[in-house]
Amino acid sequence: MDKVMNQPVEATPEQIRDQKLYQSMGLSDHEYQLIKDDVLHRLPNYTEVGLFSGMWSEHCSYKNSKPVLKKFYTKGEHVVKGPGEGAGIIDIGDNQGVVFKAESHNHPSAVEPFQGATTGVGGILRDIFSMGARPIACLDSLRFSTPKTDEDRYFISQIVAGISSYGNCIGVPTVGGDTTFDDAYEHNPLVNVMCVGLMDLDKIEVGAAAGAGNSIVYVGAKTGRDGINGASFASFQFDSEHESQRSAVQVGDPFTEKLVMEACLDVINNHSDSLVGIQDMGAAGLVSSSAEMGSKAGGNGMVLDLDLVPQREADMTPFELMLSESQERMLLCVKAGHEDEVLTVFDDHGVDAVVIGHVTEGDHYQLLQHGNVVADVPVDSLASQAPVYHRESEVPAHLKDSDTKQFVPEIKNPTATLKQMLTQLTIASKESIYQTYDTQVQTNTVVAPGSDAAVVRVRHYDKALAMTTDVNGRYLYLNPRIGGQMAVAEAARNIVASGAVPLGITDCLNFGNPEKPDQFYELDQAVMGMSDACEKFNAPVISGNVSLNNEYDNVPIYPTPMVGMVGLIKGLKHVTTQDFKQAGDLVYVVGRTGNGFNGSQIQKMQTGKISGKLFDFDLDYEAQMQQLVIDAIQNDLVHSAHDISEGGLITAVAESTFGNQLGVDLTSDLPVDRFFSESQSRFIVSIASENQDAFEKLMGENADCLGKVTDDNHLFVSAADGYFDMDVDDAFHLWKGALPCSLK
Amino acid sequence: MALVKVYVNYKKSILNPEAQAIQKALGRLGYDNVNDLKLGKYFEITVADGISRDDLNKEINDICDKMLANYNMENYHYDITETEAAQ
Amino acid sequence: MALVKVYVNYKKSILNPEAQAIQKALGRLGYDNVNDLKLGKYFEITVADGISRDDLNKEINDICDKMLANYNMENYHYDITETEAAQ
Amino acid sequence: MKFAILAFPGSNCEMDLYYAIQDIMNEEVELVSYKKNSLEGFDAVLIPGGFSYGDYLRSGAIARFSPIIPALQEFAKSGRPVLGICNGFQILTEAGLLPGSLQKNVSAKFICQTEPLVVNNAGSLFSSAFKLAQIINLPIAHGDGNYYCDQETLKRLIANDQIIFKYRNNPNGSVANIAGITNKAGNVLGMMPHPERAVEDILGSSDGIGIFQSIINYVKSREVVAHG
Ligand SMILES: Nc1ncnc2c1ncn2[C@@H]1O[C@H](COP(=O)(O)OP(=O)(O)O)[C@@H](O)[C@H]1O
Ligand SMILES: [Mg+2]
Repeated sequence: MDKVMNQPVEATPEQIRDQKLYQSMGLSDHEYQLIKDDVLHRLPNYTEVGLFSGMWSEHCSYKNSKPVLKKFYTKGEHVVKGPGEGAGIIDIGDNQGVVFKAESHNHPSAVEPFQGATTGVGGILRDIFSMGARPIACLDSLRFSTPKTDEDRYFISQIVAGISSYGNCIGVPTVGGDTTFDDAYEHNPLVNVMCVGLMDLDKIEVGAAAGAGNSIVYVGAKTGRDGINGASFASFQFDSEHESQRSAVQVGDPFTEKLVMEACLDVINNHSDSLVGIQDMGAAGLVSSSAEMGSKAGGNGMVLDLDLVPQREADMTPFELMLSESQERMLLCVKAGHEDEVLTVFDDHGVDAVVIGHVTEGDHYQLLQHGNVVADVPVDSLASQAPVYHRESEVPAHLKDSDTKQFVPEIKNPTATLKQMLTQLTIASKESIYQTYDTQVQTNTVVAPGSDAAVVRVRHYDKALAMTTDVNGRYLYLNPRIGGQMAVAEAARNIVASGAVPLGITDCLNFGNPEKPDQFYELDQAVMGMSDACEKFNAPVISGNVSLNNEYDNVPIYPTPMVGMVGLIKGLKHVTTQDFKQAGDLVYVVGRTGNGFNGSQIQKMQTGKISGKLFDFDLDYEAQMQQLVIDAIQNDLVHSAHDISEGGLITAVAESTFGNQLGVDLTSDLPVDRFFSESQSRFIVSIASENQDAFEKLMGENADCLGKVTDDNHLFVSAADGYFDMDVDDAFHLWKGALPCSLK
Repeated sequence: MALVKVYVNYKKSILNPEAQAIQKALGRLGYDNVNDLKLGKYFEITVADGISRDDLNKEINDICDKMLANYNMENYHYDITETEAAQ
Repeated sequence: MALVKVYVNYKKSILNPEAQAIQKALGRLGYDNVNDLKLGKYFEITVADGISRDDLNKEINDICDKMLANYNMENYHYDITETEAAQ
Repeated sequence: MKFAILAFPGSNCEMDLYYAIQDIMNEEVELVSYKKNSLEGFDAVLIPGGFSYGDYLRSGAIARFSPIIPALQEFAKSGRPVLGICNGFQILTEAGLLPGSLQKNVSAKFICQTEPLVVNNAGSLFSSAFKLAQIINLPIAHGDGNYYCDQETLKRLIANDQIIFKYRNNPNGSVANIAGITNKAGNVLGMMPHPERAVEDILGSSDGIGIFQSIINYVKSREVVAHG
């Protein structure tokens, strides 16, 4: 073989400076100067520029979002670990912690849907088990444009297939998520995945590499040339011209990950005395995991011998080795003298593990290859000393003169409008998606997808965790602050409807370009709104992820901060679902129905767009309604509870009839159009008739009795100026068939 | 009739976990002279007559680009044989 | 070195849903002169030197019978090419 | 009595089975690594679901070369009960312990949902707790659950009453709606549905208990004969 041919020629430090080659790696002139003049006091070589480009990308450094993230409400008496680690931890009693985090894989998925989705799932799982927690559930939050072409349909099916293939194979149930369709996501689909894990609180691990002489151990798959520069790439925006940036994709290998996961949990649980720290290799691969571990420990340096890194391909350069995003890899810091003990565990599990370096005195982060020092930078310069930008903020043009009048739906035939509503893809059943997910493996899934929040019991204890993902980007588009509050409120409503009390949230902040003041405004306001609500519901932010530059040809997506919330149900008997349970039960609406039409599904359905000033929202009132519902559930008064969200009250009623194929006979003095209002803070609740007095006493003025559940499989709802009248079975089939039909 | 045999393989830099697992298993079974194993897809496409060779080439390339191979991760090549009837 | 190309295909009587789905999709895209499409697996196995052709044949048949193909539903065939070095 | 649960690299339902046997059936149970080569001391062997070796190549194709397989074959030959669930079924067919094979579902998609099954033979050691033609609800979760065998084999399966469970609404395209079959001797059952996921009402069904109970009854009745 001709060896010379494979030897890439790297630019010299001078060429990098003179031709500004750092720009193509995503570093700005200012950042390059900072590295040259303030950090190294010399010209960085090619490898070093690569290290900084990876570490100073938005994905790794949060340089644009850090000042915003500081505004999050992160306190709370049960928070064991907040943002900063791989994932956050909340104490749920009995020496147990729930660990959760979400991750976006928008850009990789846009390039290669199947593999983008699989590697997203793989990455978030590693975040969870590297904390010492066993993953017990995944959720996926998807945003697509309405499918129009075969390509669109193929794209969606590949995303779903990717999520299912990874989660199913590794044996973690995918128990929930949310899927909505809007053309705002036409060129920037969102693929966010969340993972929830469970751990013993005395087994917490951290991603730190301390103690000179301790070994750095590389675990898992070999390093190849896949996904190189992915971290800086993930933070680039797409436009038609940048198409060529779409470089090598990574392939997920769930089988290897399963072995790596079991081996790591074995080391953490049974050999913790030998382990100093552990971290997954995610964005910016080896450099990010090692530099972060080094920097976090503080006071030490690190030397890595790249010749020892397991390599899948010949002649890889230091740049490639350090920035490769090959999947299914972990980095450990192991106490000197304990290496063999740990390596044996990995060997038993059939996982490759090798010592590739060690912690040093001083603060040099050094890389060796073929006996030469190929990079030498201060440890902290890569991780904790990345620049931070305070971006400018300006109210977006579309918010400056928005119409304060609420949209008025036009409804001639209420039943027909309801049926049309049920077939809107955002409203329609997502069964055809979640049916391809293993929702039950681990045999703890008490409420599978199809109700408000999923519920996973904690085996051997009388308690369960409820989990959900939510956000309505349309609301945020019309008002990022209030919309941010609503995102958290809706998640909490789903948690409460399932019988749980909110514990905390994780998030994926999917936004546009932070360097544009109007798009930065959306990010900043949304975070403040979310934070208001988190504080109100006592649900601190414990982890999260930022995906910026979701913009195509200068048009950003709707601001879409996905909220992943977890709640605790003390006592399995309180697990509640949205389905009506038996004929004769009384049906109530909890909460006031107002004029909530701007940004609603009916506005979109009838006008093709959303516009105007977002309808009003009162966070205190929301908290009060949620408390009432949780009180009613805990007093054993409730048979079913369903939050009212997109599509309004009538949609929620229809959905509640579907699960057990029951009917309703209801009467209300609201006019027909109000049945589609998306006013927040509302639930549909059904109760046994003998509990009427107790329930009404508890609720006071806040719940209206609408009528009864019936067993005739018919929905009849009489409004002030008309009525809804339909066969539940027919409606059910319309609702269930809409999505598979549009994806065929 | 033409019989088109299309071979689709992963690009060099892309990990093929499946091939890797098979090769490892062969090694465990004692087939240690297997130095390398690649796994790809193999299509046999039978195409009706009445299309020129140039058009056929164009069509096959088209089908491969659009559907049979994923240009992000895969390469393909193909051969065409004329046949009497469908195989 | 020898390069062995192994082709594994479903037996005629076996319906392959994946191949069917692809063929249907091609039809929808207007490629209606595609009469038939089969989808199989394609292995490229590089084998070290120092083994006679007879032994190699035996070994490859062995590997295929045991592992690469499932005799219930699949057929295989292969060709061997001598190569200078690994491809 | 004592159950063995075989665990292969990539198995992912072994703990679910473990809890079902230990916590619900209250019987002794032990995980046995694929690296072992003996099944001595066990009365019944369970092969769990999951994705052994990632289901790469074909489901079950690589696992069947594990060191434990000869011991499993020996165990099966001795007439003691072997139950393969989902991936376990696939491994049993690949290992030649059961006829036929499991192909991709006709939809070409993974399907996870609860399916009604018809008990087609209530006389087997795995189904004696049920009545003939009884409908039971068990979850399925598989991508390759489409059972295939040729006509000859099917005739033999029918003639020997080896088809234990059939789907009522065939979700995956299986020949003759087959959800579970035994070997000719009747002591090796492979089934795609997951009985271990249906052992508590809170999980949606407890119909799976009948299968484990049948095995336990069988083993215990033989113990009585042996010792009595
Ligand atoms: N991508 C998905 N993956 C898994 N479950 C999903 C997905 N999309 C929707 N679901 C499930 O479908 C049900 C309805 O979802 P959604 O309409 O978003 O509910 P809601 O409006 O109450 O938040 C929920 O149980 C949800 O978990
Ligand atoms: Mg809901």
